[in-house]
Amino acid sequence: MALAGTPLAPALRPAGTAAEPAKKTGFEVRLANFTGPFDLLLGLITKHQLDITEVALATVTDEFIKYIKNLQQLGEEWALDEASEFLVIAATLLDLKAARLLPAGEVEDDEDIALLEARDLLFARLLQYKAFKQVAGLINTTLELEARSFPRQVALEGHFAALLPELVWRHTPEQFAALAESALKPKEAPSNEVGLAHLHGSAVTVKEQAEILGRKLQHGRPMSFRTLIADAESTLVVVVRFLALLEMFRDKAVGFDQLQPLGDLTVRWTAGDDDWSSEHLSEEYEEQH
Amino acid sequence: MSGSVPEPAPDQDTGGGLNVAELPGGARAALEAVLMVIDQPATAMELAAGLNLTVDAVEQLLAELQQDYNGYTVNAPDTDVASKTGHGSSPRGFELRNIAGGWRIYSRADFAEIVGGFVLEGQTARLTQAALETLAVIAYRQPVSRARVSAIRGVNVDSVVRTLMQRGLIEDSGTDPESGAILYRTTSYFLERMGIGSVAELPQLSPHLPGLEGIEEFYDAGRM
Amino acid sequence: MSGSVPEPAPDQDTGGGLNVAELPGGARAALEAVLMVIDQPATAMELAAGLNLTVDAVEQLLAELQQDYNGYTVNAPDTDVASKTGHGSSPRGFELRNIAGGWRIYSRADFAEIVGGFVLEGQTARLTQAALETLAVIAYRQPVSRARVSAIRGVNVDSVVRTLMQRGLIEDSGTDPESGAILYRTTSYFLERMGIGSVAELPQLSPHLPGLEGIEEFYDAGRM
Repeated sequence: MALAGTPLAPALRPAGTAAEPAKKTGFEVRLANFTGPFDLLLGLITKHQLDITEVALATVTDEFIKYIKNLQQLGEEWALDEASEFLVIAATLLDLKAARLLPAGEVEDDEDIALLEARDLLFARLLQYKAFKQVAGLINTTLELEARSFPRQVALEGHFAALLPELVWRHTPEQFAALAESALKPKEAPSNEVGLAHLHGSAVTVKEQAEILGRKLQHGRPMSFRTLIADAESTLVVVVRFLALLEMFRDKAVGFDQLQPLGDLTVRWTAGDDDWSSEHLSEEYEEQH
Repeated sequence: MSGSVPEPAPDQDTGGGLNVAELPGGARAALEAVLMVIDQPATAMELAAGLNLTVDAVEQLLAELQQDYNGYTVNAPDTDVASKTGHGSSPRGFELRNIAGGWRIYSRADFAEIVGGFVLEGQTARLTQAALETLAVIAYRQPVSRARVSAIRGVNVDSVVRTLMQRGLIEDSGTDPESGAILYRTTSYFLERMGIGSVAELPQLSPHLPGLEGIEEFYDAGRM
Repeated sequence: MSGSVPEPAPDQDTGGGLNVAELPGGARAALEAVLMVIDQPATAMELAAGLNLTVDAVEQLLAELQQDYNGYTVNAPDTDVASKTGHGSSPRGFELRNIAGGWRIYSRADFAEIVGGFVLEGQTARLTQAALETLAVIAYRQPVSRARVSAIRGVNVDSVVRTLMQRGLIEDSGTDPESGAILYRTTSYFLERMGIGSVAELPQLSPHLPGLEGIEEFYDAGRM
């Protein structure tokens, strides 16, 4: 399943350069082409020359976090957008993982899952995204080509216009004004209708979930991710806990073990007994929410 | 403009038995005359009603005009390509095209640069990559809600959808009975801009989705 | 389509080395292409400038086209008045007319009856809701470009604006100095139908409705 030919240019990396500046270049290159998280994911997969099934979650998500941070340095607006899109990616990756981690029966859509492995789901989404990207290119070409012929749409010749039946007009100035009122009233902003409740409404924060995870892990044995999210009341909580774990990993508070790709993810506590608190968690991420 | 194209009326009595064949230039010129005043594509049926001719006859005439404008000599068997070479029939500066389900006169694409200078008003700004991709998703998944387009593209598409609406490329098509979300579809203006008769003529999506059979079905089964 | 955002074609001046004679059909077809799509009559001088030809050459071509459309055979081996009749000289359904110094293609007068019937068929004496709302926006925000009205209404208003123009309810009022877009205002016929003496007599709207300032921002933000 080659994902070659993704639209993202590979990082421009002169041989022998230190990794840090090279990476920056890569992200800047991507920024110019960036249109969505799937775009980025495709890019990362290309960069690692990996089959998607082999991509270790930790590696990819780690790169996402780095990517977000870079964006934050570039400008707040981008960073805000990207941060919320990050949730989409995290959810997609989680889909992949969850289907493997959770025994059949606990999954909502177990029939579907049985039919199609989670990796196929992610594949499907990526391929679909890629297909639409390609088709968009075709549409663009067609539109540009077609824009070269101009339709004849001239005003009706005067003598024909004169034949038109006299207009029936029943509006009083007041009725007309009412019409103008409603036409001029700002339309319900479309974004209102989508609703951001899933992002802001139920105030699930990384910090809060990190604390819960900390309590579960701090003095006990390693636990599987499955166990850690067993009491999660919604997908959002699962996603945020996943994000919290990544943050905690960056803080060197936890470590991950995954014996095989797509295998069980075991989380163990690596910080000292008492010298960790969720307060340390990267502030910039919290500020986004 | 809805106004200028008549509904096909079988009992249409244009000119009360007026015989177009008797006018100078005959039925063909009469058809041309009508094509000069329409400001949106007209179907063969509408034209036939207006001209008091059969649809078959109109279709025949349309095909003849189309060839004529392209530089073919009508009724010359198998003239291959219009050209200045042999038959003294170079293409006209305009062409007759059948798109978005109807017939209409267009300036020939060869002259785009020149014509563009005269009809700036009709020119459109380019679509951004984001707008194009969103348009593509809507075109292939219509009717579709914004949330679903967002899910496919992985980004919020609200402002892009608004712009596509303003450009007349997409429109509301009611609400989803289950979710209550507004559904969107492409417009006939979109078809016109694409130079096609219906969305069925869009390039197949499947060749661009290599490898996984049944993705569509699975996807449509409603994961997102 | 938002007319105010033309994408200037590269080499728009057409003086940039573009040689119309090299295009298929040559200068004559190029002239035809322009004549077929312009809405306002154009003078020979305007046409010459756009085509990068001398006024004399354009006038010569105009005369040829006029004869050609009228069914005369033009003095060339290149005659493309194709027709079934063999001698290639029946008149076309359209004609090229010079009115007050400007040239435009019209439907041929012989077919006025047929064309008139076609135009009238399906015409309603009533404005659609979309047309009414667009008219209301123009009345209260005039002079205003189509792009702005589009932005306010959230849909493409091109064809509705054409209908309103055709109905004599609105008219051109020059171009926006910044964008170059055509601005529209209501006509005195509109006032007549409303039974008022001037637009100042239209009932006041609530003060909190957005004026054009806010709309502009919205429009610019949504522009692709």
